[in-house]
Amino acid sequence: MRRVYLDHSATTPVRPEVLEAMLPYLKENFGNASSIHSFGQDARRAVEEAREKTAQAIGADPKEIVFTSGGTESDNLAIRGVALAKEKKGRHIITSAVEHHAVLDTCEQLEKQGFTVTRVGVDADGIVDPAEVESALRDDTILITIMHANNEVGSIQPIAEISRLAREREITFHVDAVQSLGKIPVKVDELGIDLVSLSGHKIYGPKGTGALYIRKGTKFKPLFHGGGQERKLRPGTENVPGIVAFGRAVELAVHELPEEARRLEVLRDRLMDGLLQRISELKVNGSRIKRLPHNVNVSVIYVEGESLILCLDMEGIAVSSGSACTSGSLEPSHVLRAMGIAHEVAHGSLRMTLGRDNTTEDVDYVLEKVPAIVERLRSMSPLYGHREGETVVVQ
Amino acid sequence: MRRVYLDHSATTPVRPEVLEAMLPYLKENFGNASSIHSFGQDARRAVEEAREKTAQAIGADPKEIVFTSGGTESDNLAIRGVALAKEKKGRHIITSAVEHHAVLDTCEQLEKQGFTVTRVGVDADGIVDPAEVESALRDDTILITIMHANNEVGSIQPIAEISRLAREREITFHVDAVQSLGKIPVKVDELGIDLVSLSGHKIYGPKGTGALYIRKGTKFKPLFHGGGQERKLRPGTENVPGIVAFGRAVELAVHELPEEARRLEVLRDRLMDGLLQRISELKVNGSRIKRLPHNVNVSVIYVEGESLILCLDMEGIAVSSGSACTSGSLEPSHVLRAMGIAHEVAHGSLRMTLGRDNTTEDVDYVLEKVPAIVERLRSMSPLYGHREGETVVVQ
Amino acid sequence: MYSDKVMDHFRNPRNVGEITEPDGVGMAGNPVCGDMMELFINVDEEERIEEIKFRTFGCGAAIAVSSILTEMVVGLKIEEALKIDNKQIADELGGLPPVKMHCSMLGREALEKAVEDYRKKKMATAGV
Amino acid sequence: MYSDKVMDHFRNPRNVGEITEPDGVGMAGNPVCGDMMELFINVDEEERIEEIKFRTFGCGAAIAVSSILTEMVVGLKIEEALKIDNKQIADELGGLPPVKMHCSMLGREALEKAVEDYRKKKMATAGV
Ligand SMILES: Cc1ncc(COP(=O)(O)O)c(C=O)c1O
Ligand SMILES: Cc1ncc(COP(=O)(O)O)c(C=O)c1O
Repeated sequence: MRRVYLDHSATTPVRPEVLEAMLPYLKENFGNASSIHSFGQDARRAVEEAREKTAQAIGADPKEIVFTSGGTESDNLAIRGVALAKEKKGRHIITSAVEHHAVLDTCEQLEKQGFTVTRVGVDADGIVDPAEVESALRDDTILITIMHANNEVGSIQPIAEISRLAREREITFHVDAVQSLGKIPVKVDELGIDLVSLSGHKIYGPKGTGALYIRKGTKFKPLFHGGGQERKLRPGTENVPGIVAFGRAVELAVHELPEEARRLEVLRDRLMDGLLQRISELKVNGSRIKRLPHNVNVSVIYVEGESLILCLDMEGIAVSSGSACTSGSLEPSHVLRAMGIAHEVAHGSLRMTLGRDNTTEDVDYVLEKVPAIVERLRSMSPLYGHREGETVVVQ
Repeated sequence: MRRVYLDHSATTPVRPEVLEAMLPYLKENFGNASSIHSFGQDARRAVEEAREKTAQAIGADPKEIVFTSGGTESDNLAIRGVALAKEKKGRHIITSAVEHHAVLDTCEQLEKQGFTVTRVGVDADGIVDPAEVESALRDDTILITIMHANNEVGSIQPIAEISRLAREREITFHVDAVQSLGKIPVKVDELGIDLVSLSGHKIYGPKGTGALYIRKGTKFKPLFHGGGQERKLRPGTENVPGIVAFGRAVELAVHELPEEARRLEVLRDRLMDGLLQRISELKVNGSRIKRLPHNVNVSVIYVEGESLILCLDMEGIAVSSGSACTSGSLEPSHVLRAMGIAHEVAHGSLRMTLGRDNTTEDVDYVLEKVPAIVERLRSMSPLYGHREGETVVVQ
Repeated sequence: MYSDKVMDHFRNPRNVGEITEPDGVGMAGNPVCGDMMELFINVDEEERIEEIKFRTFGCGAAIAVSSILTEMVVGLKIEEALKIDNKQIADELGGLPPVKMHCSMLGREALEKAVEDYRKKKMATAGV
Repeated sequence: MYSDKVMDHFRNPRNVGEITEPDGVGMAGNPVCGDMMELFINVDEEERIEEIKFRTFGCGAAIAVSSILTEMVVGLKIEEALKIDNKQIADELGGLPPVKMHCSMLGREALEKAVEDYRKKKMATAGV
């Protein structure tokens, strides 16, 4: 059976060049980067090279890069790190309603510790209005944390505009760029941001790797304590193979971005338009313009997302959904809800995120398979009109 | 040139079986363990299998295992997790003076937040006296955190005895078993402990992997917030290849322990005795009996550790030292100092930690090379008696 | 995630569809919550469930629960059928993930509603 | 960690040893702190450093600093030699890791002490 992986926003395989770069550090070059002997010094050099590559990819200085165990840690480290360092100045944080849970839940935790959090909403396309951020500003606002691009609907936020608001008031600005890295340019000075979360496994690097950019001069407190690694900002024996792999993955992703983004956009539009042509009562979620080049998100009315995923999986097609049933909760995706999408429509959402290995043939295979699956599930659905004039209106 | 790696307490290479186990999860089985499709379900199965292996190796239930990014995170997670969950009951913590910095610095951080920390001392062999722990107990003691075996001098602590004290008073007992795992048995019920920190890269698993055992019923708060992974105790996309590798590494380490420990002990004693025979004014650091099977730690009087490391490195021999100069601080190892070893002797300490790949030939090669190096450095040292009757006494 | 049995019933659900003039129809759940089931029954003189059909909007578990329920109750007397509880349904499926246990309730509830509907209709007929 | 130049001087330290009857001896650092240097100098009539030897207990940087210092000052007049500061020593070695900069002070201090000792001895001799 053909297998078509369309869940690159969930995770990606490690690409061969990255695997090749990391393997020696799992095997013969296995030293601890803090050791003085040559095994250690080889490891140290590799770590610092990866730091340079990472810095260069986002237009930063190597000293501003801290390696972490992934996007979740980077988000936690960034938000708690700034909040706890600046709490004497103020305890107000601004974020958005469509952040990843690593950001939302960290903010919620800070709320329990006495911080105040304002969550600005988004429009129907999932995009934050900078004016809303502006009106949320307070004298005691110390931190704004808004994602660069959304993981579910791929909407791209107006970071540079929000940054201007933060700059004028010396508010620290953190951006979760886990989904945007390698898809659209992430340059810290152009965006005007102070902290950036990055994750390896979304860009063909290994899981359990990531980084946090911290602009020089940013007030900051670490989350871990221990050996002095990462200039005490993130102690723990350096994951040398992971760091090397991460550095290589970032380098490749950013280097190939212009060409690959264009290629993905073509596939994305072929997929999205193809679905719209073939399936009635299909709703596109998110902006068609301010959108990541690899993200397709649609709601299949009258059908529930998890059963769609399972049916597609039987045909070798891997996708995801913002349906509540994929997470075991009763509430569907907070992102779709924040966009004002009705529960019953959100339950039928289908996210397809394209990647390096996907081809036009893959897209056409999906377009061939999806309609019959939708038809079958709809025929089983009590919501879909089986007797004339009886369609239950769910929108 | 022959290369003899004798720094296995710093880190180890990934062994072939472990690499083989993890590779598929970097390549074709790359799914996100939280995804519903078969890529995801394959990953989920692999993670749960690794959890079972880990649990079995330490006599725990799989539900009691949380995967982390390494020993440092496990220590931070354990200590902060318990302290913050139990702070209403009390704010007193007992630890020892010879813990790893991941424990010491986390305790210090808690001190800054209003906790009180008692650091019990050790005897000349580096061993904690349970009676001292007992007298440190207070009504508001909520946590005891003592390492199973020391990373520098290999001394093994009387965990089971300390556990009895903790049990009687319902005090949570955390044990850092990063160095003991795979070297001596680590069984949670036999030791009577509530939390155990483990790290992958000390047992031929990859860096950036580890686990925390949390006994069922232990009051606990997480360090990260985000997606619900690891039952919310440690969110973040699971490092599937890392977890698989960790599980396999633990399984192998514990399975091979009895035989390998015996083999290492023989090498260790050959190395230690051989050094004592060949080098005058050499001091063994740590107990010769309650000692990890792979640890040799000696002080070469009149010589500084870092230069010893560099000279040995030129002969292909990788070792470490508790000298201040290896860490860039002025104070030598807090462990050696806590054992009452004079600064000038601590500066000359040399740690050699044996591993799977070391052979009798390796030991003999080291025994052949070390004396001349020591002689050369001593001849350069102003502390060593060059003119008759002028030896500076440093002990 | 799901047992083989769940996947089998999800892949090949038994008794999908509707009965044109059923003795009873029951509806449980609602689209806002993400699952909804419609159950049709025909009952013979001895109050034995002769024929049963369902339509379900919902996740894999919801569909599998619907399917197995129809198999479990067909041929049973109504009273016996109503004795089947959520746990039995889940067990019959080889277990359900904890977060999906609520789906097993859906089937039970739809069956109760269908029986209720049947009794109401019968009373109405009897009344004629 | 260390530059090639540091490693070269560590591997092959120049002017190791002692001068049996030196014009001046200086000692800096102490074993408790982990580094200690003993410097011997012979000075000619023009106060030029004719011969210089050292013994050092310490890390790689301490030994390399000792070695390069002897090379830097040999042939210099005492006054010129004393003008060399820590930074110049570190630079001459192709840089030192930040945590090791203190080692470069060690050399300076030992040299000062040796010159002091030489002057004291000279005064004593002159006094005779
Ligand atoms: C926007 C965003 N932020 C953070 C994360 C968390 O990153 P990681 O999976 O590396 O923990 C993810 C992915 O899960 C994400 O999509
Ligand atoms: C006793 C002990 N605890 C904790 C750690 C930290 O573990 P990791 O290196 O995995 O962060 C180490 C090793 O560095 C150790 O030896």
